[in-house]
Amino acid sequence: MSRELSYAEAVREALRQALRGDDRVLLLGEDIGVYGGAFGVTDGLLEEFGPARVRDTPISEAAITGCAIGAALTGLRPVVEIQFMDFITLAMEQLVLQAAKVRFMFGGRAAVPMVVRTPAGSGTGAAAQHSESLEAWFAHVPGLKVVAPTTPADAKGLLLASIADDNPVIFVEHKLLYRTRGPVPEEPLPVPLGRADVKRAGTDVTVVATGVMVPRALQAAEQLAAEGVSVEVVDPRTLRPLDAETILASVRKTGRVVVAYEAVKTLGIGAEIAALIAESDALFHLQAPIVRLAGAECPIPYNRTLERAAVPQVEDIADGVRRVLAA
Amino acid sequence: MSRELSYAEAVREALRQALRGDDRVLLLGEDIGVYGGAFGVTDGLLEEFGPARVRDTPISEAAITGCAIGAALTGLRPVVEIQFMDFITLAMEQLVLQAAKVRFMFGGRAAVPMVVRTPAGSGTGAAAQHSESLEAWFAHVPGLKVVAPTTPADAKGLLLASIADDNPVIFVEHKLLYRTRGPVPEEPLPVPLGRADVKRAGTDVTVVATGVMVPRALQAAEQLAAEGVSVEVVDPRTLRPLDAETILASVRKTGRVVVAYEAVKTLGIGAEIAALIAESDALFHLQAPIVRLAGAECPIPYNRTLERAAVPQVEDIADGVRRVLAA
Amino acid sequence: MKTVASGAAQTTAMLRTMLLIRAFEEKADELFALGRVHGTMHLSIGQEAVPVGVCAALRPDDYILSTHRGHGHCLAKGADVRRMMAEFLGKETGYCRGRGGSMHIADLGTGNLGANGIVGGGLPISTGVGLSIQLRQTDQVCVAFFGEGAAAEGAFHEALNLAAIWRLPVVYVCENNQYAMSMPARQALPVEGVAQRAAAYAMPGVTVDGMDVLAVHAAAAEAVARARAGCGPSLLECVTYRYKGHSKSDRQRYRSREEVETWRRRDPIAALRARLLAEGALSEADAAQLEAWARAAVAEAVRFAEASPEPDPGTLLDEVYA
Amino acid sequence: MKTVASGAAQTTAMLRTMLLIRAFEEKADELFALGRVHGTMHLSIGQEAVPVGVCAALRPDDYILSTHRGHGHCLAKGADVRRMMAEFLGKETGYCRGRGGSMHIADLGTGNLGANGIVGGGLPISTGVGLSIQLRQTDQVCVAFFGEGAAAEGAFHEALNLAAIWRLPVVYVCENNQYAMSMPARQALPVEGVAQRAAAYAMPGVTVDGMDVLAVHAAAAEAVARARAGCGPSLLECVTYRYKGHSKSDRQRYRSREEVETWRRRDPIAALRARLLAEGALSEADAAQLEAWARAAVAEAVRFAEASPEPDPGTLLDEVYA
Ligand SMILES: Cc1ncc(C[n+]2csc(CCOP(=O)(O)OP(=O)(O)O)c2C)c(N)n1
Ligand SMILES: Cc1ncc(C[n+]2csc(CCOP(=O)(O)OP(=O)(O)O)c2C)c(N)n1
Ligand SMILES: [Mg+2]
Ligand SMILES: [Mg+2]
Repeated sequence: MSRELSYAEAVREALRQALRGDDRVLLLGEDIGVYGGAFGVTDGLLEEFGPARVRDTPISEAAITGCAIGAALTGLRPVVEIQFMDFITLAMEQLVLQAAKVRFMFGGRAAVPMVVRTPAGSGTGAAAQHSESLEAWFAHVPGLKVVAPTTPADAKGLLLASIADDNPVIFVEHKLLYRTRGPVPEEPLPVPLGRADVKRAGTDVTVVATGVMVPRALQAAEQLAAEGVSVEVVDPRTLRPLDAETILASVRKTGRVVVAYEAVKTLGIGAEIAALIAESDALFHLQAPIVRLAGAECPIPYNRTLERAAVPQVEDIADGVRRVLAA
Repeated sequence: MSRELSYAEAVREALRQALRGDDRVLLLGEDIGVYGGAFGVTDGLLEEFGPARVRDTPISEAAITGCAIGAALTGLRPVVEIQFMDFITLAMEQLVLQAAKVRFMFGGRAAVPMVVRTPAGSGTGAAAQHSESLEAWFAHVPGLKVVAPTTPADAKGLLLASIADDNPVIFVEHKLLYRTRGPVPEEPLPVPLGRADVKRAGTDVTVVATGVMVPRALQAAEQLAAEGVSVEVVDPRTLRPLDAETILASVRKTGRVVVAYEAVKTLGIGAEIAALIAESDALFHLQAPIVRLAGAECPIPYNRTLERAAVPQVEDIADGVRRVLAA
Repeated sequence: MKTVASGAAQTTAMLRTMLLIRAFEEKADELFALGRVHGTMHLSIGQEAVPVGVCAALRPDDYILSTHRGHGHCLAKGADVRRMMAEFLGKETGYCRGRGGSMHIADLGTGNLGANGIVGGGLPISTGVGLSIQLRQTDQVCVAFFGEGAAAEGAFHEALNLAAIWRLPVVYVCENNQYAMSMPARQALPVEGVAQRAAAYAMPGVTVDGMDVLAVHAAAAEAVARARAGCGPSLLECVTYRYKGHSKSDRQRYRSREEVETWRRRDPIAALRARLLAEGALSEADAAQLEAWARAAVAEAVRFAEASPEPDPGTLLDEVYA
Repeated sequence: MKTVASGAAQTTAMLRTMLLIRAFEEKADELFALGRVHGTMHLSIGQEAVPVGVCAALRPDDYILSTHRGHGHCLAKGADVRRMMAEFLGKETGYCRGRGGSMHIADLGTGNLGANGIVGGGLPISTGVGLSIQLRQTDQVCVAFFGEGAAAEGAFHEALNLAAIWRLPVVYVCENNQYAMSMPARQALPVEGVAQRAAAYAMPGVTVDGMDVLAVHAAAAEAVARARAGCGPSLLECVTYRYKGHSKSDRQRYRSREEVETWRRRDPIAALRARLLAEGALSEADAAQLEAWARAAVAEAVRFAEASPEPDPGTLLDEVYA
């Protein structure tokens, strides 16, 4: 049974079902209790599950993360909320040197089943320290998984899968998607990690898009359809491990690729996607150089016009597709 | 006038000349004083410049970095040593959200002239928390520059240029290179940032290599020369900004590319290099898919055999070149 | 607490600055409600005595590091309200050319090294400023403002520890407004107040009524004098309260209306006004004039800002590198 | 300090474990000198009383988090010396299948959640273990070992603060061996000792002679009992000394030979041995037998490790994900 939920509601439903279904699950984060989280995602969970399992923490990102590691190592399945992805910079040591490596360093004799949820992205006028898109850093780290849902259904299903996963998962939510709505199954059905989703099938150009670029790419595809261009939109959904096969299959079919992501272009996730194509046989199917559309090489500015100019918009994606077709 | 120095001595000479030449320069770091630094790089500097300018700090990577930012904002030119690159994970917030962004956020009205020197890489049996190669993270961050010298001469000249630069620079030294020797000019001559260096000219294959992969690529090139293969070895030297032109020119010439780096393959610096090629006209010069040789998708293991297996060796590079030639 | 060395003129100047901050933030609130601001902001209404009392103890060449709730610090250190408003509205004439906004206003000219979007983010930097002062052998002082919520961050600990062992001229001023977003201080702190932590750094820790600008000023003056004399850092905790929500999206479910009302009755501006009237240092007319001046200055700032150009998107990449 | 509740048998067991640790590390040192180890290591020779005294106060199902200088913690918590040595030599039969080495030995079976290459890195994790114990409502206890150098890290502050406000069953044990690599504690700490910081977290802070295993044990037993009873965390500082360099490359220019000699004269093993002899709890022959046993156990561990296979490079990626 499916009904319409917002992306934020879908995340909340996944958390609620996980908390109901498994005593080992607990939430940790700043202002996730009575405040309901900076973006309202955990609203109501304190009331249902109490302050022990929906635990408001002081402002200590490193220690909160460490708490999750310690809890995960000793039988629990913690879910941390880092209020803005920017603040995850304070927890890099715990996430990357501890959570990601413990299992390997201990010869496979430990597991760290934890999830770090965090809202990313610009577009809210919050400027350079509240608009980060840092997923590429984590996708560079063996031992971590990185998930970035773009629809309410994926948000719910991928979060359930992340909580059920025995590895540390960075779960990147996008602020601008929280209010978008879509059908979501009522049941707690996980969406498997590591599988891309073709969000729109097409034949002329492949647009591989992540995060908020997925709805933008879909809008651009709609516009381009009117121009007679058939765009395939591929949403990797999981950024580590990347589902290279789905991407490469699409590229082999269309021979033209646009990669759209919000993070800074240099070494953002699209760099890896372009590299995967360039080192595969799909290279020989390319009829034009790959076009990467991504964040400008600057911090996110405050002013609304500058902020818009700093990341790809629908029209930029449409132009990118036209460009890759013209080449 | 030039004489042979080790890479460590070349770094030290740059520090000494900078300290002598500019009162605003100071060094901060753990055990950089009487101990001379974990790798001996700052040996003797305390004696010459005293404890105020060669300042031993407690174990506080975030605050040391913050100290450098505060000092840089108010007229000094601090050089921080982070004892192992792994520990820079503790300073990400200060480096990425503060140092890199302050200038932009303040509308260009401030500058943060500071350098963070840090030894990277595996090969010493120091295992997963003392062997990181995290340069790609920083190359993803606008506002930072990232430099990774591979010869004693470059180490000295690039460090002088980094200290003279008005931006925050992450200066990545490689542990295995510290004892390598080469000619170094006596004078304090900067090597400009942002320019790649063709370390060996060739016509059949381009190997773009960074860090310790540069000497390994040169060794492989030597072996391959005996087989009649002419390898061009390009060392970007600065990873942000990347000198795309020098790389692309080489690719246009050879039509075959191997990218060799030590960091984890996914989203390591070679991802960006491959992407740059794939989005340029050089794509049409490619006669074979790009080959990326890089760190395995795992933390660095302790055992020596495993450790060797986790990163490309000379023979892997030679094989990679043969592979790209055979394709 | 009496008017100490301050003198009536200085005290009146403090009232003036507090009124200006209040007027600025009430206008900011209004503009926000009108949908004329894209972004977020954090109002310090109710807390004005802290920045004003502290900055009155500073010289123009002294430094401050501010927080996300930084409008008061900025004005108290001497910023031009017009360029602040322009920044708030994202204009090219703003302090940061519209790149920074409310959370990043900096005015290097008056020694304000910037607001900060990261809780505790300015603390290590302030220690570095102290180090720089010590190395440059000037007798400047640096003040680092932070909220009590920031005292849970590792940065707090590292920064104070380094300042202590190196005896740096930094005054750490905690604005304990009882809450970090929704987290009550009594729940986040195992000790009574942040000043209790000063002993861990062997530095003086003083708690002062943050609703009393003169008390704040006296305590700050002492800490600043210590720092200037080379006697090292201090921790000054000012107990205060924010009247408004944490930011615009706050439903304030973590506190009661009564609690807010109780604190409002101790309003720092009303208290100082009443006192100056009682001491005869100010007439009702003087007071009304100051209030009008503040409102007019802010109205003029809005006009200035609104008449100012937007930044040109073509300049987006201009300020990334020096 | 008398032999308290410990009883002669337990005290003799402590001596035995201290001898085993000493023998293990002396052998490690020797193997290193022979070039048979690829990597680095940190010896705790001189500090054995701390892990042994503390772990004697723990139950098998209690947890510890260890440090880079962790051989002692591991053996004191009950690890098998053969699998430790195998790990030290990078063998497949080692605790971490040769992936971890000296700096990452963990033995989940005895509750040792691992050594740590990051100074202070285990502290936030230990707080999480405490949280887990509290939520699972067992009466386990977690001990987090750390060096005095780690007390400068933000992680120290955040971890202790959370444990304090949540009253978690964690005992933070500081091994103050006077130096962090080359940095003297007196230069890195503005206060006399790390225990002085306990007050900032409203937890008991106790300083004890870390060369006296019985004193360590008594203090640890009290802190552990508190934690087990639900009375929250404690900070226990054990004043000790490392005889050897920080790691293999240390020229020890930061301290004098005389200083080392002075401390060596207070050797914790010699002291306990002498005491047991004096009390008549042990004869010279018993003592010699214990020493021989320790050396033999280590020799057997080396044989075991050397006979063990190397890890297969084909399995490199096997343990990255669960
Ligand atoms: C590192 C970090 N964590 C979390 C936040 C989100 N946040 C912004 S202000 C705030 C509360 C800060 O409380 P306090 O330090 O007491 O300052 P106040 O807001 O009360 O002035 C939080 C949690 C942030 N900006 N930075
Ligand atoms: C975060 C971090 N910074 C620096 C180091 C390098 N390092 C390893 S041990 C050490 C000294 C630690 O001193 P202390 O905590 O007192 O422990 P001890 O070595 O004396 O046992 C340093 C600086 C590290 N491993 N991790
Ligand atoms: Mg507060
Ligand atoms: Mg120590």
